[in-house]
Amino acid sequence: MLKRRTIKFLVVFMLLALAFTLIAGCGSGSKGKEESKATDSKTVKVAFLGPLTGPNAMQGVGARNAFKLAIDQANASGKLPFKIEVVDLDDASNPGTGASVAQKAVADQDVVAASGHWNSPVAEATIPIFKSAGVPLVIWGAIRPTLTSKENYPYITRVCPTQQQENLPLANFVINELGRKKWAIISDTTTYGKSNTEAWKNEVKKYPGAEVVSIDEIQVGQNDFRPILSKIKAANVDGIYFGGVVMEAALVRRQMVELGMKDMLMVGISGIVDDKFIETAGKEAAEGIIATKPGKSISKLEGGKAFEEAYQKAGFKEPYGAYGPYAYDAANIIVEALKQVGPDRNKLVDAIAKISYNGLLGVTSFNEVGQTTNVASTIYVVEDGKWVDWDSSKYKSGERKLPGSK
Amino acid sequence: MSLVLSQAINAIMLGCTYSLVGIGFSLFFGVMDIVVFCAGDVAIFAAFSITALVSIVGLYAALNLALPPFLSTVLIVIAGASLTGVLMLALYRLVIKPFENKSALMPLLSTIASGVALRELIGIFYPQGRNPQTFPQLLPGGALSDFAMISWRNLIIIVATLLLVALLYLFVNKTKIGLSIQAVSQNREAAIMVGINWQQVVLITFLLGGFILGIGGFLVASYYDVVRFDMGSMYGLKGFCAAVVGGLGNVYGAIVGGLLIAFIEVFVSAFVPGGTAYASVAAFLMVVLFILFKPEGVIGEKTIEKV
Amino acid sequence: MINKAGAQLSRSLMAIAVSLGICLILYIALVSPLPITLLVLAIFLGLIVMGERSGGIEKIYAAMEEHKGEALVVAGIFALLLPLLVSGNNYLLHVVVMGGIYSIIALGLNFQLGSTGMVNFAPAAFYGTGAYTSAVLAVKFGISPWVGILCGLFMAALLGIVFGFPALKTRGYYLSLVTIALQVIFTLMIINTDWLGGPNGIPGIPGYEIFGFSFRRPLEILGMRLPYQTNYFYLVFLLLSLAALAASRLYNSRIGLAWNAIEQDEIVAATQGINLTKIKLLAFSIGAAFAGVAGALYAHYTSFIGNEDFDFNKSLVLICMVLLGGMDNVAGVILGSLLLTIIDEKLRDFADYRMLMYALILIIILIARPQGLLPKRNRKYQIKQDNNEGYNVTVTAGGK
Amino acid sequence: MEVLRTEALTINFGGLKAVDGVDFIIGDEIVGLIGPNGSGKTTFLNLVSGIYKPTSGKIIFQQEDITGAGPDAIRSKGIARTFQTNRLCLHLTVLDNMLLGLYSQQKTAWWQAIFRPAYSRAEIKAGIEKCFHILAHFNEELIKRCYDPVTTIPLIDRRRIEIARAIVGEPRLLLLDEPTAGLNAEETMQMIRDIGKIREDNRKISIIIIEHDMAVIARITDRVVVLNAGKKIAEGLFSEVSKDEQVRTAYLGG
Repeated sequence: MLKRRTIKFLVVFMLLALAFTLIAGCGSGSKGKEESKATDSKTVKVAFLGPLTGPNAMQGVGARNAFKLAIDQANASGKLPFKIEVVDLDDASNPGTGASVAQKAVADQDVVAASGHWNSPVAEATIPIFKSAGVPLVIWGAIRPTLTSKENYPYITRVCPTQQQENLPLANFVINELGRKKWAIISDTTTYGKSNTEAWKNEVKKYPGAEVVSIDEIQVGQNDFRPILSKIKAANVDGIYFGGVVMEAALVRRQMVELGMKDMLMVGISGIVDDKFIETAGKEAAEGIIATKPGKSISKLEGGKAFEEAYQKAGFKEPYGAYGPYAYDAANIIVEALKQVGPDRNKLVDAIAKISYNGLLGVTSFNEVGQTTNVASTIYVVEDGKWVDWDSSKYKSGERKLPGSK
Repeated sequence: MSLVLSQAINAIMLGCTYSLVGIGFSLFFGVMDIVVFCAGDVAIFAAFSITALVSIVGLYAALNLALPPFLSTVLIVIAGASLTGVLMLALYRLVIKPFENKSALMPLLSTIASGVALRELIGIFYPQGRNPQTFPQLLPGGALSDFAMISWRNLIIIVATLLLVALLYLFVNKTKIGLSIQAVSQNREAAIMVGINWQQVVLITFLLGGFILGIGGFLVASYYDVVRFDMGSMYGLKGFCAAVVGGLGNVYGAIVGGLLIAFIEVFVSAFVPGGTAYASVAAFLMVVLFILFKPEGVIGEKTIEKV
Repeated sequence: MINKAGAQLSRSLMAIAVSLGICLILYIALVSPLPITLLVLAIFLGLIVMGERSGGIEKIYAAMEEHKGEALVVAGIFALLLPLLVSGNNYLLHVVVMGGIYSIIALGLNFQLGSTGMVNFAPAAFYGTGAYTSAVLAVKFGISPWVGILCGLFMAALLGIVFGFPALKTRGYYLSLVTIALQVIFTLMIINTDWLGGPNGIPGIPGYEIFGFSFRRPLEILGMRLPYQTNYFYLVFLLLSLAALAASRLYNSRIGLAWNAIEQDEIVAATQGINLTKIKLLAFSIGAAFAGVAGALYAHYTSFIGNEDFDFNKSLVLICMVLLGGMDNVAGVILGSLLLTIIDEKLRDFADYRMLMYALILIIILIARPQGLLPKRNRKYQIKQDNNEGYNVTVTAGGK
Repeated sequence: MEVLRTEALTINFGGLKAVDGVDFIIGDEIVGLIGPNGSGKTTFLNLVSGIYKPTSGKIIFQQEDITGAGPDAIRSKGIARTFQTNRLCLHLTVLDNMLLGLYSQQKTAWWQAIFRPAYSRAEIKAGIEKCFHILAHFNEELIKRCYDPVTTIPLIDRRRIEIARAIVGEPRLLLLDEPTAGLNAEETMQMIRDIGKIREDNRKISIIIIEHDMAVIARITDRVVVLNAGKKIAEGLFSEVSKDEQVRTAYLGG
């Protein structure tokens, strides 16, 4: 026989449980209603997705800050009939996590547009989710070429250039103008690194006499590159192409100097154009490193000064990083589209795809697959501890000589 | 030839960094019969503490006003290592002691979890902790000679490792407490029977182990010039492998194990075409084979299981 | 007689009530914001502990064992209605689907970790094998995902035998390290193998289809439009039920007993005629097969897989699920997996603190309740004792 | 009739010959294995039950050479054993421990366990009945406690369960390693009675028993074999062997 007390206890427990369910149910229900009412007059949500934790947090947080800055500016301008709220979601550079947060974003009916991702695999995972929910996604940092495609248009657009678009001018510059022909490639095992290896190999092939002597793949988070560098030193190349991101690049350069390879040219793409590179590699070691970055240099851009000042003023702790400006423009493009058609997912998809927006990076518009047509690129070189536009550097004028110059 | 030589030097340096963590693992395992899996994270914690002392508190600059740079470096390293010694004690009290005499799986999991917690705490509370931090250059960087590129720093790292091992040897074999540690690690019950204060031995082991891990963290960070909040997991895993290859519980075996793993990694990435990506695979594969076919380690003796 | 029937009825009612209560707790945990979720879980844990202190929980367990059928039916109905209860919120459904997938893996892992006491740190590798097998077959060879499930199961079981091999030679820490090493090697090999998409992963994996109905399309029943996750929810739920049934039957068979015996004392087990090699490899391969099925489901559910989904951290999470729920307790393992998946998702709102809280929760559980939410139960066989002369063993279905 | 025979059975641990060229034979009888500590008695049982592999020599069980077979195969062929230190699975119930003894007799494969046909159900049912039958033989009380974990059972009953576990699978040969160790005088007597009952019930079980208590040996064995330093030094009736000079020095002089 059951004791009376046990039954009583169970009954009370069940009642409590039911009460909880009701409260929780009503709570979320009524909240939902209130907010949807509010949508018409007050708040619109825009999702930002990126790596806010994990190994690439540096990139994600910088871009998030820039994104928020743009939205805050739009809210402060008072030109919008509603307030925009940023929902920032951490994809942790993990496709599974990315898919999960993307589900979360599209489940919230108030989220009308999203901007996301630094990692291409994460974007691959979330694109179907945004597509099926009909939420426009503006990619700010993932550079794998296939992300934007006919199937994904018009839902998916991208403000940053693809890897192919990045490597092309750099190869032309170092092989044709500088005449360096024998290359060693070091890149990381991420998508970013692997597609850089691919792109660089293909570019080098185009030039007669140029060749790739060795390819080494490293892990992000690896700290010791001396074995690889010792090997490359013995192979006597004209330069090292680094297809990875800031920290590993800085360590590679630092250890090159340590191993007596200071007089060897090192080049990279946008992933390493960051003050952190110079800081970590050391001012002297970094001298004469060449890298390319899409778009014109911030200082040359019309709004560049204003952007930097605003960023400083907003009091963000972290630097905006290599992709901050893209996230900034992505945010502004979404705001612009919101201005045009209001907070409606379907209308926004078309509005964004057809936009022509004059922002920080210049005029951005998207081609037939949603890829930005704004792909001007600039060659940078490190001079006295700063990334300097090649055209205005002492190297171009011949006052200084690049590592390995005869 | 010089390529092989320079790669060998790379390997020895890497091996030194692995073996220090390996020694920590072996010390704890010998005395407590448990694997303290957060050792790598504890070492990295030391590196972060030293970074903080130097670049945030400005201790190095302050000390340099009164002392020669060498001495202030030593002081700071001792401060950092003592901090990890205390941290190790705290960890023992919080996440290891509750599992005494329970399934061996539990302290393993709890230390893995505390390793994650330690990592995350650094990431959250250290200013910009999730970004890699440049490690202050406390050791002189200049080259000793052009031949095979031995720098002062590398020399110091090797000498410091050897010195540490020598001191450990003296401590364990010549002091009363050291002998107690040895006794406990050989046979705990017997040691308790002859009146050794087991609790005290355990505490001292953890203090000592934490101290060694702290110095290991300092040396590894100096070698890499950089510290990352999540560096401890891989570093700890390699250190554990070093300890196992050397024979778990055998402090000196850990050095051999560390060198072996480092040599495999370096030579695979240097001399196998396209081998860089497979360096870690090769190292781990070797560890697996070792465990399967020579579980007592390189210099361990085979024991017969009593039924 | 009447009294006896009354007692029977009230026990049956209690079983139903408890089953419903657990469902409600899970439901509340799922739909509420984090603080309420944690509060509910704390109350739940408190109830269990209180029940254990007063001994009342034994009555509940007994009732649950006696009236398993009713309890399961209630839970089943609740699960069938769940998509309606969350009013088609696709995010919540996604969480439940993932919880179901993890439950299947955790059930498989339990054969090694819980039953046999072999610490396997590589369940994510088995999970990954299933996912990659099914995905590669579908994307590169156009083979139906349904066949892919079987192939994933088979490949994972094969890998289970390979990974299980060390377990024959080593135990304890050494085995843990070997499985950690194999797990790391697995991840590195996926990254290094371009044919498997390397770091890019495999995108565009097709979904399931049945008689022309694509699982990726919203489900329309009774004039209601439910998000496409509903389809997967029912599929995962079905497979989870089958997995739980298989796991519980294995537990109650001589195989489960042999696993337990190995966990307790290998030499004794061997001298009872248990072939250690065969039975240990069985624990690995059957467990891996479970994970392989889960992996195949996951691949065709998310449409994208990459190496990050199957790394060491995922293995750790899976181990925690088994530990939290209660080792060697089928209901516990499922409960643990569901709860941890839900908490994990809730903690997403605290991106930076998530892993920290996760680690702390694990440590607290280990210290405060190492036996897990639902501790391991002794096997019970239904035996009727007629009189002192004979023991009439009627039905031989085990407890739990 | 010969049940088990060993020929020049030898095992080396490093340099130590723990069992050294032992020729042993047992028929339908109870044989006591005696000798001073470290004389290789338990090692001999470990060799016969397959836990150790002999360095050289042969083990022949019912005309079949089983040298080098694993413990599980040997158990399946019909040699069961108990341990000196009473090795039960402490966290399993009494009934589970008993069912383990039936493992080698049952045939349900893993896939049958999953699909659970009527055949496997019947097998479990028959198994439990058999376990109860054997338990009833030793101590009725144990049946009532069949769902209690072994940790809660007193030592004498644990010894009984271990022996019951060994004989529930109907072995042809039973190896008992000091079944009375740790029992007091009264319990020892009970144990002797229990072992006697095994033989009375089933003449088809041969028993090798290791025992230090010479009173026990004298009462239940048909024959004894004396080991010293791994070598067989005497065999025959206990009353005769106990007078042997060599045996006396082995025990007294070391």
